[in-house]
Amino acid sequence: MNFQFVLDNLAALTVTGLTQGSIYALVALGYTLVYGVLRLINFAHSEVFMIGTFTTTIIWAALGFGVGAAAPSTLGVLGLILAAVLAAGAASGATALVVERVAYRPLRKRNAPPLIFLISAIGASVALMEAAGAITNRQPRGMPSLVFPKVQFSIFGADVTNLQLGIIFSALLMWVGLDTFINRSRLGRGVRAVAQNPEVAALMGVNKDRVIMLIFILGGAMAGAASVLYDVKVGLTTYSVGFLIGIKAFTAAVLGGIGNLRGALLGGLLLGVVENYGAGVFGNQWMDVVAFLVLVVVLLFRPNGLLGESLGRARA
Amino acid sequence: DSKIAFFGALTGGNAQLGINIRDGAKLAVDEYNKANANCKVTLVEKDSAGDPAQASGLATSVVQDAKILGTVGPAFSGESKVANPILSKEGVVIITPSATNPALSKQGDKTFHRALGNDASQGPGAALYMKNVMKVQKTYVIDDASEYGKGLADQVKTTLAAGVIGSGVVKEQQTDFGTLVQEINKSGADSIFWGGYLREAAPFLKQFREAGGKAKFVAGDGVKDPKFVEGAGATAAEGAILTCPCVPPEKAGGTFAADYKTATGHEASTYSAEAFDAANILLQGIKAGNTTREKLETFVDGYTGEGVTTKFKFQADGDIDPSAVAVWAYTVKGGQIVALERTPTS
Amino acid sequence: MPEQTPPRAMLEVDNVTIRFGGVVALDGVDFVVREGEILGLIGPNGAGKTTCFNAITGVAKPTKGAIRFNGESVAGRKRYKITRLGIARTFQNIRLFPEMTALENVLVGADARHKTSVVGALLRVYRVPVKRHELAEVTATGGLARLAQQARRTGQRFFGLSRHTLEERAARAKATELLRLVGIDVRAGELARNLSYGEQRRLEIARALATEPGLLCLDEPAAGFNPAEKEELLALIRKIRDTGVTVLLIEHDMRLVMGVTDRIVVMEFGKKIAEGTPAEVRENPKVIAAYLGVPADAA
Amino acid sequence: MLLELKDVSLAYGRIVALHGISLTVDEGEIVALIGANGAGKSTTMRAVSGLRPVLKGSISFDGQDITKMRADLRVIRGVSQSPEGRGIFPGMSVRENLEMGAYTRRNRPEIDKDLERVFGLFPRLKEREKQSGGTMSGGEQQMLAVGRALMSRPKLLLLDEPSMGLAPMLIQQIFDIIVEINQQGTTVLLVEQNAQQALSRAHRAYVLETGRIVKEGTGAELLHDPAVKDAYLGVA
Amino acid sequence: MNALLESARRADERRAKAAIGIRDRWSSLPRPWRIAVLIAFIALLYSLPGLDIPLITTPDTDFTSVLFLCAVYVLVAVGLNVVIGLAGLLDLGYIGFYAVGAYTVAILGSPNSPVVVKYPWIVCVPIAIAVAMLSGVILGWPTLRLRGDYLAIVTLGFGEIIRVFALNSDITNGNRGINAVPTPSEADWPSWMTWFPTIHEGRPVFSVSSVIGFYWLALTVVIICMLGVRRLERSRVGRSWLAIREDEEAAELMGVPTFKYKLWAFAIGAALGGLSGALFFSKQTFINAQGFDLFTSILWVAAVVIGGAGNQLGVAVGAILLAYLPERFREFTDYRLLIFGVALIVMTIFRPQGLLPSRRRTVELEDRAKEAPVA
Ligand SMILES: Nc1ncnc2c1ncn2[C@@H]1O[C@H](COP(=O)(O)OP(=O)(O)OP(=O)(O)O)[C@@H](O)[C@H]1O
Ligand SMILES: Nc1ncnc2c1ncn2[C@@H]1O[C@H](COP(=O)(O)OP(=O)(O)OP(=O)(O)O)[C@@H](O)[C@H]1O
Ligand SMILES: CC(C)C[C@H](N)C(=O)O
Ligand SMILES: [Mg+2]
Ligand SMILES: [Mg+2]
Repeated sequence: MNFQFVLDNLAALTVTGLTQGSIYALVALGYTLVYGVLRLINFAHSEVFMIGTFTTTIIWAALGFGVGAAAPSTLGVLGLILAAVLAAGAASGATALVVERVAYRPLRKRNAPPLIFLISAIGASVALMEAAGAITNRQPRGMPSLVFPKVQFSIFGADVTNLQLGIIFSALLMWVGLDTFINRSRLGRGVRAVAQNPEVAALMGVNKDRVIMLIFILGGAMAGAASVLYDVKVGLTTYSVGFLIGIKAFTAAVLGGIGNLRGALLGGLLLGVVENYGAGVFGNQWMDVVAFLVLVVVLLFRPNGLLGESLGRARA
Repeated sequence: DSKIAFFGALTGGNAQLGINIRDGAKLAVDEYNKANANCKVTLVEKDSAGDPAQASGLATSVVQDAKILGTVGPAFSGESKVANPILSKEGVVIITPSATNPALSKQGDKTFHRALGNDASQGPGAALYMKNVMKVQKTYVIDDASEYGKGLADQVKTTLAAGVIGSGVVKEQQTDFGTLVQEINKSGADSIFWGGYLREAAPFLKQFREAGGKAKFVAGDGVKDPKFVEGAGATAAEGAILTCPCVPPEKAGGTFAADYKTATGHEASTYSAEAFDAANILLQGIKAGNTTREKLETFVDGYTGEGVTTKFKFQADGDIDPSAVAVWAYTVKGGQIVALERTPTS
Repeated sequence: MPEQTPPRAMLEVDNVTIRFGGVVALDGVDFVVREGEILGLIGPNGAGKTTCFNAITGVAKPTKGAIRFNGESVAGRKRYKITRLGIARTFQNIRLFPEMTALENVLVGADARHKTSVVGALLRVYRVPVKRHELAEVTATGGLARLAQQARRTGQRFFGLSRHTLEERAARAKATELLRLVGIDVRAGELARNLSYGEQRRLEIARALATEPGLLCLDEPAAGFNPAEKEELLALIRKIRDTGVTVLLIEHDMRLVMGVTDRIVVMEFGKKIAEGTPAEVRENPKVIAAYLGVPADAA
Repeated sequence: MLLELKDVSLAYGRIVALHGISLTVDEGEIVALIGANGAGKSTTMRAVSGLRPVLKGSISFDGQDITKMRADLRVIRGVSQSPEGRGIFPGMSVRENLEMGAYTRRNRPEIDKDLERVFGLFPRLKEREKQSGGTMSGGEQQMLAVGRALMSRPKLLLLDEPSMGLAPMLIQQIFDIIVEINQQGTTVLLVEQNAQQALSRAHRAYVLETGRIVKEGTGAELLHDPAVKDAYLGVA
Repeated sequence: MNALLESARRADERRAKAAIGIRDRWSSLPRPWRIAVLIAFIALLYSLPGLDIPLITTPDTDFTSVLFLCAVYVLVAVGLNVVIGLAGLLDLGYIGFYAVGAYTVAILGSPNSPVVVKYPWIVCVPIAIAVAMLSGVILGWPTLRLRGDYLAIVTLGFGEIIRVFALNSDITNGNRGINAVPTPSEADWPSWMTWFPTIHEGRPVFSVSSVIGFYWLALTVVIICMLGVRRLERSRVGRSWLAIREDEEAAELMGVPTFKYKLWAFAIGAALGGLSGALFFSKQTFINAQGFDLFTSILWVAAVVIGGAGNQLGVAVGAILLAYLPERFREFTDYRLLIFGVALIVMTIFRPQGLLPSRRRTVELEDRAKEAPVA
């Protein structure tokens, strides 16, 4: 155990943790939205993220920025990232939508019980992952380095790089947009109504199918955006990349209070930071254990997550 | 109509390490069958994906096929530890061309043979090379907690002793090494020793270099394959030092390198030549009429002879005679892995 | 006849206050339920009646005050223990086990009085001797079947039956009896979800009775009933009381309340505002103003 | 004719709840449905609002066939329901619940005006504007459900037992409100166990028995029909 | 396309009805007949390894080993069914208990484990069951108070914690694992068993080359456990579980000690999980963290639900398919999980009630399907 290391590098560990946490948070939004409305752990969401990571490599290669390419100018970097966010967001959103159509909608039409949805979700997840595995030959796919971290400033002795800043900032930006949309817009209120009582929501004139499509697209797009950030940060992806991130993101969503967008953000950031501390204290290999222990402890004291549930709340 | 088996990874992230070996063995068998059309030998492939957990089932299936007299492999140390007792209990002759963990010859598996030096030589070899040739002072040692990786890393640690300033563990199939990279950079290490396989080494090194890490990268045979360079990217991999208790294939005797190229369409890589030799020992035994497991075992135990890599003679515990052990250092240069020199092992 | 001596207080609600944030749902409520009576609890919407039930059955924790059942405090007890103490309830919004049959619903209630443990149900080694007429019957006329049945009977002669089996038998008999009491025995095998609203309400009562309560709390049992059905319900409640169960009744239908209760407690804004016999309460101007409206019980 | 059901049948699983019922509701009317528990009153409402698909038969509204139309589209056409069991959104505040009633409307000032009107009708709701719907008492939720149905300014208002769980004084009031909004131009289809009240306020009424319509007539007619009296009004 | 799907679905519904018909006929058979048929069936199961049935026998792997794997998976499914199917607790980290059982045997029995004691197999297994059960209680005590969906993620976390612990701890020998996990020795096996000709080939009963002993052992354990669980199911215990699944609060208010019963379900499930882990790795003789990934755990849940949660025969079928199909179709190695995933989706759409659902579920699902709102 190495508490000294953590104490000495608290600020630095926090910054890296926040960076990782931002990605968790964005992915967590997709879980939280779907869970909030359908009470379904959308296992396939991790694959929605995975599709995003590959889309990024493909779009970059298409734009002439393949493996071995030299780093472009700042403007070029921004352009590439923007293109990737659009492409990955679209691809991930579309994947999420397809999953909804193929794996969930038929079940909804038959009014299947929740456990069945879960199995279908698992099926969709496995199928997507393995399809990607078969296509990529299960080989990881690398991509050129886009952003070389440069220290921008330091706070409390922590060097903050442009990469970290960019990731945290973009994640926050996207979260704010989504949160405003759900809480302020009429459609957002429709989402919450369907979450709480789908039948009565229909009686209020809410188009349930449209709402569900919407949350899948929004959640998917967020995961797509997260996948770009991940790619820029890690520079490598494989067909199974989603599994762990997915589990972590779902944990983050539960930690913050599932069905609660603010909770997803808080949970994501917190999870990123705490597991980073944990890794510092106990060693890298214990990182996941720390993450789950934090979850259990939090749930023991706050059984509905840190901020409680909000989209859904117990159905009447 | 006897059979011998290849036992190792043909799928998964480290598949290339197994494929090199399979192709070497296959070349030997094909050549043998061409020369002895009247009594052919079949090569059975047992794909373990490099996963020890699958090894016991595969080993069982090997022993149950009474036609299988011997194996080339198991290729990795982890799977060997599981499979060897099973194979050996039923008398299947084992010649591994690659599993280098020293403890494998101490398990009491009577049919075990190792056609090359082990990590008790490779570890010190790598460490001495770092100390004496590269002149590094502060080494960060990383292992993947596998039988092979941890074993090798421990050997290196012992030899470097005070030169080790930190250590870390990576997980199998880990892809994101952010925290580890940060810790290494914080530690001020001038070199990294990697005890593990290429599947994790490639993305690690890539991320390490991207994050501005300057430390020199040294790793063992588990990383020595072009797939590593490809995965890490030629820029990141440039200058990495890789050790291996294997002979550079181009230095192998006879026409091996050329034959391999014609047969498979690509260059021979790590352990292809050793596998070729291992298979040939078994094939010679079979040709000499040793078509039961017991007889073949006696034959291999008493075998002496020259292969394309070295001169073979096995000790009682199955390890190769110390005189035949050679550890080489390689480096990545211009995207290619090239041999540097033999390194002393003590 | 019990009327001679004043009946004992079975349930005492003693100065109970419950707050939810800013809302004071119960504000120092005091009343007792006497053994053997039917007590009505009435009041405007949101007066705190259901909250009162929740406090009695352990669903809501009082901020202040005490609730005693047969002299024992209910506070801090697990809910199932309160039930085993002898308090059972029905719900304002029906809460049956929808995918279980009517009979099974009642059996769950009956289990509250069973002694078989998990290990007991698994091993079934706790044996109880059985009387001759309870032995397995030999019905088959011949062949293997008859032999098997005879073997069974002999086995039971010597080893008795497990307590589990006996309890299970007794519970079924009791459950059928209760379903008959509430008038839905013909629907015993139907899933609860498929029963009509009125049948579900009756099933809730049967299930609650199966726990062998001393006190039965009914929360608006007549909601959604038409007048004729209410008439039947009134008779049923009387019948239940006559089997020795004390009844606490929340209801908005005045004809029912006035017709069946012995005494009434009236609440408003979380406070008790009146208490007395139906006749007294009906005439109480405070109650008329707060709850009944101008012509009390016109119909 | 605003609403017309022709020979409508509907089943839950294996249980047939409606056996080919036909009924009509004219513009401006209050029509009551009465019947015993399980007669199929709520089921009829669900068929009209589109919560359950019909097995056979047709439903038309405002001259248009809506038999197969999705429930939310029917709302846009002007059908609004206060469902049995109230159907409050438990996690939304009282105010948000009411606003959900106006989901299909866009005219903000009008909505605010209606909100004030509902608050005027049920002051308790105004008091508890911020309380979440799920924690309201049974009767309070009933007020909320009725108020919410009013918020959509429907052409046809479906009320399923609006008086259930309400205190006697409020029952009186709720029927007054029904008459009032009807006079302001809303057509009402009303299901009630409180047949006395319902029949005395309704223009016309239907009697349902085990999924079939067995009687129809004006409210006054049925109120004095001895069979109806016997079965549904209770003999005092 | 849609019409096609629709007609396929209808055909399937007909088949489901037919299945119920068979079941009705089965339960109307006189009891002695049922028992006789059952005994014959069990005898068939015991003799499967020797029968060598053409299409069924696996081409690439030893058939008896596959049968053994099937038996272990069935045991897993029986245990998981108590937790998911009967008590309605979604446990995604069930593999954690499997691991605990397996590691207990390995650590206590292997001469190569860091703990020096070397107990015989017959001693290790009961301890393993107890330890697994205890771990179930320890996990359940704090977490079973959580609402259902939260339990899923917490159990998932538990499974992962166990795996990472096994991967990194010294007592488990880290990723390198422990070999020479104890095997039931001949001393543990009744002597009259050696009379069976099939095991008379001069080899010990429990050895890598003669798996039949392991298979018979596992099969026997499975049968005993299934009978035990059936007893629980048909008692107040099963009824209480069902009530909890339906409406926990109402159940508690009707006098069901919900927490206690949930804990029991968890503990029983954990014990069975531990037992199956212990059995499997006694044959495997080697154990490391690899065998305990979450993915497998999730697949188990899928097998249970697809087989028909709540019905023991159903979950057994699900488990057997999960164990058997990949071995039977080894040639599709690269695609088998892909096929599996697609199959899961297709299955849920066509047979949401599972392959062999409990009667209760069949009715429930049929009703639900017909109550779906207007499209
Ligand atoms: N969790 C809560 N949070 C806030 N207020 C609550 C909560 N639960 C109940 N209340 C309030 O407490 C008051 C009492 O509610 P209760 O359900 O006991 O009323 P009631 O007398 O049963 O009314 P009804 O006849 O309408 O069923 C109500 O005003 C209700 O809104
Ligand atoms: N969800 C359901 N599942 C199965 N059967 C149902 C369901 N809802 C209603 N039924 C059945 O349909 C029939 C009609 O029910 P419905 O709810 O329409 O009656 P109702 O006239 O509204 O009665 P109440 O006065 O009790 O509300 C009843 O027999 C009932 O048991
Ligand atoms: C193929 C080689 C890289 C195997 C490695 N030497 C091991 O012992 O596992
Ligand atoms: Mg109430
Ligand atoms: Mg109704």
